[in-house]
Amino acid sequence: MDFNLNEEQEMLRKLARDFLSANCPPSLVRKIARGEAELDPQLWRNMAQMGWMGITVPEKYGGMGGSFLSLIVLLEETGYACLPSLFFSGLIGGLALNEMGNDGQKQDLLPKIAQGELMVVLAFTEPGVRYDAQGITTKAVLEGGNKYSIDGVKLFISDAQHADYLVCPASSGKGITVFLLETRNPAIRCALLNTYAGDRQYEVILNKVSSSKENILGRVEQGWDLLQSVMRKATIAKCAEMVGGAQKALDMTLDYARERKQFGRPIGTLQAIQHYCANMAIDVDAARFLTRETAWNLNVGQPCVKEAAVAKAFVSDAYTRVCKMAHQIHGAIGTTEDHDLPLYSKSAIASRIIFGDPSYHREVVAQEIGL
Amino acid sequence: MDFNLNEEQEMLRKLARDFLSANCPPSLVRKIARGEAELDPQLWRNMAQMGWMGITVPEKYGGMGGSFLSLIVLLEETGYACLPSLFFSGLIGGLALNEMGNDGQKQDLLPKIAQGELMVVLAFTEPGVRYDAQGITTKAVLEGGNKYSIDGVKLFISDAQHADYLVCPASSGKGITVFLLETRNPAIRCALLNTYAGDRQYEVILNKVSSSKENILGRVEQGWDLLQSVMRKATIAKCAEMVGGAQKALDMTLDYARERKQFGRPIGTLQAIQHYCANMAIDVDAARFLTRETAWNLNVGQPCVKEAAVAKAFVSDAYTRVCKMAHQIHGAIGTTEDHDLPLYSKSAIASRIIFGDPSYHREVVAQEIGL
Amino acid sequence: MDFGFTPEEEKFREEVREWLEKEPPGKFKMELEDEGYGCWGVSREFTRHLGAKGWLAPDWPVEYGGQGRTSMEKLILVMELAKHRAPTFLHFAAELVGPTIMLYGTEEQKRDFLPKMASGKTIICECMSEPDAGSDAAAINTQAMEDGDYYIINGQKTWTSLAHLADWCWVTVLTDPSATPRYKGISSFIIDAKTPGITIRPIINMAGEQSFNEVFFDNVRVPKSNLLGKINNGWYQLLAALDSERCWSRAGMAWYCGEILKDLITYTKETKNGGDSLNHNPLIRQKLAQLAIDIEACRILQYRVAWIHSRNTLPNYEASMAKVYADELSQRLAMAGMEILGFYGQLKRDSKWSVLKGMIGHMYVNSYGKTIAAGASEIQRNIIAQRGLKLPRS
Amino acid sequence: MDFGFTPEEEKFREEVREWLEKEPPGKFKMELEDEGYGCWGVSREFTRHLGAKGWLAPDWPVEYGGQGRTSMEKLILVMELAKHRAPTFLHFAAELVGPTIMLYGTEEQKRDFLPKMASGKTIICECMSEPDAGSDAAAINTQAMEDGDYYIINGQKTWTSLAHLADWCWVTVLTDPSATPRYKGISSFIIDAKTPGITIRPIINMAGEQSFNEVFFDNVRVPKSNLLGKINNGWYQLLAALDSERCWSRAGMAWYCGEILKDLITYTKETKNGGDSLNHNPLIRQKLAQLAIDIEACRILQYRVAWIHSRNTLPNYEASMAKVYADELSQRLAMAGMEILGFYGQLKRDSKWSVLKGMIGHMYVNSYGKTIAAGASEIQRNIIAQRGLKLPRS
Repeated sequence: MDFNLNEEQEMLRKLARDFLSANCPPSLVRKIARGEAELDPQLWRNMAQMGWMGITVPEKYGGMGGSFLSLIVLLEETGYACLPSLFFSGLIGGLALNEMGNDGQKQDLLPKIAQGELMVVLAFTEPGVRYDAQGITTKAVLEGGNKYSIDGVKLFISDAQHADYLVCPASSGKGITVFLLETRNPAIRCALLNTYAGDRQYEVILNKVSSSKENILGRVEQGWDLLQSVMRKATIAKCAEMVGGAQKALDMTLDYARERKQFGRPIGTLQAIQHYCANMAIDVDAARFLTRETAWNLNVGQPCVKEAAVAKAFVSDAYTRVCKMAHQIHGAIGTTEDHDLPLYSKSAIASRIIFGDPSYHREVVAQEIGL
Repeated sequence: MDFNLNEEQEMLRKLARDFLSANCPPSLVRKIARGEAELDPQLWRNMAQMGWMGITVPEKYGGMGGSFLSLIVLLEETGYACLPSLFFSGLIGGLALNEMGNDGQKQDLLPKIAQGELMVVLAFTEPGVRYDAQGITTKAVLEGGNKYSIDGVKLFISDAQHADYLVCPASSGKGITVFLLETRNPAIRCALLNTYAGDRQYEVILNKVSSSKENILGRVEQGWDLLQSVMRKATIAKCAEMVGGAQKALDMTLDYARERKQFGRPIGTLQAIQHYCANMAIDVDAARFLTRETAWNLNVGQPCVKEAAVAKAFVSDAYTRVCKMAHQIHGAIGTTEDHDLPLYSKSAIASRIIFGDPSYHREVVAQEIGL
Repeated sequence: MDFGFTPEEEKFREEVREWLEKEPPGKFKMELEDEGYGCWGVSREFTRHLGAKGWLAPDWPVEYGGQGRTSMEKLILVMELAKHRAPTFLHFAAELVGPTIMLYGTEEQKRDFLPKMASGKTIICECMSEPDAGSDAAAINTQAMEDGDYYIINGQKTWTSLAHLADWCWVTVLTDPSATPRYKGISSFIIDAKTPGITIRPIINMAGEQSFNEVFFDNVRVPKSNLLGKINNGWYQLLAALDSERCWSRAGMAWYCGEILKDLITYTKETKNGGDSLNHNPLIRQKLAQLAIDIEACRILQYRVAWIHSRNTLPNYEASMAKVYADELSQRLAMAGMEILGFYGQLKRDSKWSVLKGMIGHMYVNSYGKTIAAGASEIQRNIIAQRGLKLPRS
Repeated sequence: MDFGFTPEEEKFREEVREWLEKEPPGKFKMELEDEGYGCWGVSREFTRHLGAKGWLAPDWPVEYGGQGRTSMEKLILVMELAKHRAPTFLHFAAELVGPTIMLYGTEEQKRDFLPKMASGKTIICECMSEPDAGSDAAAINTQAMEDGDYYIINGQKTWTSLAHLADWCWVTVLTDPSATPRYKGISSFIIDAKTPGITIRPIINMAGEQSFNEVFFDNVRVPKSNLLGKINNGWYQLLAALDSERCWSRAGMAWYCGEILKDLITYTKETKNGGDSLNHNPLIRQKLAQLAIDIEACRILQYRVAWIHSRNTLPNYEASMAKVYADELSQRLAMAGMEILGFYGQLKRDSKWSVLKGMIGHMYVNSYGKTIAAGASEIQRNIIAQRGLKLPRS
């Protein structure tokens, strides 16, 4: 057992921390959230050059060939910097393609993903927001020998507008088939939703979208199991991002508690504040290690059905609690739009729900412990 | 609106506080809980002489003719003193008889109850522990013209062994019939259960208990509604007792926090302790006033279906929280058998559940708010 | 023990209800929309309308523009306004500064300001907090220097609610910076917001709205007659204002939360998940029922505060209890709403697919500040422990 | 990053499992029954049996009776003992005092005491707390006065676990009452429990059991050779003991709670309410699932402590995190159990109608003390904030 990062992981972590604090400061994140800027293409290219977009893409497809653990280490840092969702969305899309695609599909797209020139995004949720196969109401109907026609609405799809392809599960015949759909297709329309966090979530309307069999990821009508395994990795990836965010919220709060003086002394000397901080630290540490442990187990090929559910439920609740306490300690200044804290507390809202909220995952755990 | 007690109520409260602290000290309560003593007959007689057993019994039946509010005031004080359950059990039995009995039944028994010479106890719960009519599985079968034969098990019946009569709902024909059963009947057997609190809860086995129609309280097969109204009063009476107990736990804790010195100063100066105490005080005050307000509404004839459920859920949870915090502040000394605090924290367990636990009452509230 | 309202009080409630139904608060122009649930919304027009009816400060004496009503009547008014989702955030100007003027102002100041405030024609904002003086309210640095018949004021205030809508500012300043302890050198002034040298800079909150402001004083000349009451008596004036704020600023919360709860109940009945309506889910039933229970606890704690007030006593720790409970309840409600709405809770009112006018997300984002504003929950618990429970300070 | 156990570690786990299955802990005579779930139970016989196997102090050096095993192996042992519901409360004597003797004792003391402790033949209880020295551990009043080759000890200790089963007492005393700060005058002695002048008086806890004791010292003559290590060095010895206690006293909690959770799951499947099994109730499913989640958090925090220990570093605030989490988890579990069992939770094992051997009520009644013993949760949070997060003390 080793709770420390290895040398390579530690280097990656430090590089990411330094790069992002220099190139993606909160002021930029805030501008993007306000809709006053987009992610700088140069920043994107730089991240691609460091190999981040292809961090787990096999070397033969032009990626870094890193393990899932490297991805987790990186995402803790993008979470720490509150890097806009575009990066995460693209990473998960690439992961899905890598795990579900055939060699031809991967040859085609993975190198471009690794170079930051192409984006694939997972388009899973629908208006009913369910994570079981019955929740997929988008229909794919075989029309002629080789063509499917796909109809439905995908909702709350992060960064769909920026994607070149959508990984899109649909109900077809006796099961779920997963399609890789080109967003240039005029039968696909994306509409930006307006969220309090200012992140880029979209409604995606699929109106008789035509797709050939070649664009299916995995096997026809049997895509669900593989997709589930992708979803579990995505879930843990999201946990890593949340862990980073929670760590940042804690760090900001500790700094503030040490500096802010009231009644002639730092508020960090007050026992109530100390105990709040202690609780935050317990949450952050437990969240971090549950996430890393599950990632480690996924990486050695364990299915981690229970473990991923445990992690997502715990980390989501922990991040919510940490943000709540961070706000309480920051007082009024933390509730202003110009402060960094709301970037985190708002992103915690979406992170808590995506890939299933704590209540959903508790139900998964209940099944796994034999209830 | 007046949150204060009126003069009469305040006198009763003070009398009860003084009498109980002199005559029912924690040392006695502890002995009784250990099974080393029973409630002193002289104490019982004194309480009867002060009119407590008949506090709400109409004057024409030899009682004090007090209102339900007087009973609430008194029970806050018996709760404060942790007076053993015998008194409460008898009071509720008398209440049931007074609300459900006919004039003859009342003539017969209420005067003796008021004098402390006779005890009636409510025997409601069964092994399934439900509070709906379907939960009553004790069966009463009409045998011949005037006789019922009653079979079943009543469980967790406080002080059943000490009762002369049991108020006993049973399922008969198309509804619930409530019987007044004499415990001398050899077909009734009581067995003491062994609880951590050392209170006197019994299993009551009804083995073909024969009862004539004269011993029915209220109307045949139509006893449920009236019984429900009795149960609501009993519930609020229990809340009042809990409020008193919670107040005592808070008072003990405040005394301890002021006196106990660590690190050269009273622990009551520590912010963590102060905030715990503040939370306890909020719980106690809200619990008290929700209870008194519901009692006031019951007293003016409101049905209080939602209000009683709100009060029982809140007060039960509040008392549980208050005891938890009281223990935390008391530290090790509070976990010893010789300390007074466990008398309260243990009695909180039974009080929380009897007449429905918080989860049950939340469901009642859910129905009442239109869910 | 009496938990009923008198027939006179119930009559007044009827009067309020009828008036509100005839003039629904929602029809008035709003300066701060508050996403459609009112209560924390701002409508200068509605406030004036209410003032014209005499109900902005119904409990003030008649000679100062009030109606001499009891605190119980005021509570009833607050309840009904909350139930009708009226925008009342602007009213707190009168609630905070008014009683202080009443207690500490000169007769001339009372006659000058109180009727204008009671009518809703004049809004006075409270400039109290400073960057270094939050919970530690005595740590202000804004100074007033004597200069003939004037004082010259320099300094910066912050977290000033509604300053951008105010006609006058009530400002605490140091008139004796050398005083120890510091609070003995504090005085307060009522200053025309248009006086040269005053700059108001909006603070945008995390919901993207302007509710707070920074207020800068740069050599602001104020006539001596605008000193409120006596010199160096400002600390007690401030405490009176804070006491009043604790009493009334959350007085409508139980009913305001009750309205949101109703919306959530309706939503769960109209929304299906996997074929079954959400309201059949026992988890949701228990969650919402617990909130209904907590709303009752909030209500009874507020009743107590109003009742104490009605006996011409100033509620002390009891107001802190009511405030801390109300604020934390509103946070639990917002959180429960977000849990029930899931993804949909993130959407702003104007977004496609938004539900309940986007108000749950709005409430959630704003909920962080509830336990901070008007005295943080930690300060309230200190008050409860030290003033209420007499725990030693050290 | 590596969250696996090594093949060697897994082999050791197998060895432990086989041994425990061959010699089920439940078959040994118990001094404290702990209502049938073991773990906090006391069995002198089982402790000796484990000691004979070398597993009471497996991580001690071989020359002092240990097996020189790693902390990870010790963790595995603790896990398996908990999963097999072994009575291990008596083991903590070795865990608390042993490492302190190892660190501060003379070579003679080490050779004298450690092997006897490791074998389970000698139980040493820790006499630290006094009526006025609880969280404030330095505030002791028990004094040792020099008298030739002896010290004469007078005073009173309390909350001494298992003193009535102990052969020796490890006692902190003032050897220099005039020292300031006080802790500089503290020393410690290892004293034969049979020495004249020692009186042990049991304290019955609220579950009706004897687990704590008061220990009175009335002119107890102790040879100077029984002074542990150096004079006036007792404070550091005490801190070492407390550090060790924080590290290991809750190390099995995750698995212990896991066993209780299994019992509750079984209970809900076998118990019906209104026709449907309790395990189909979504409220109960969520409640138990949340506990399963919290158990994993508890486990990973304990893993970290053992891992730090395995690198020959003493866990600091990390042990406080693990302890406070474990204790509060066990309280939540007990509460959830009581909620699920309802009336049945009140019944003692020997009562008619009792379920799950009465252990849930037993656990609940005892749970109050969990966040108090071995350093209250408030002390642990202070440590986390001040030592771990470097928040200022004043």
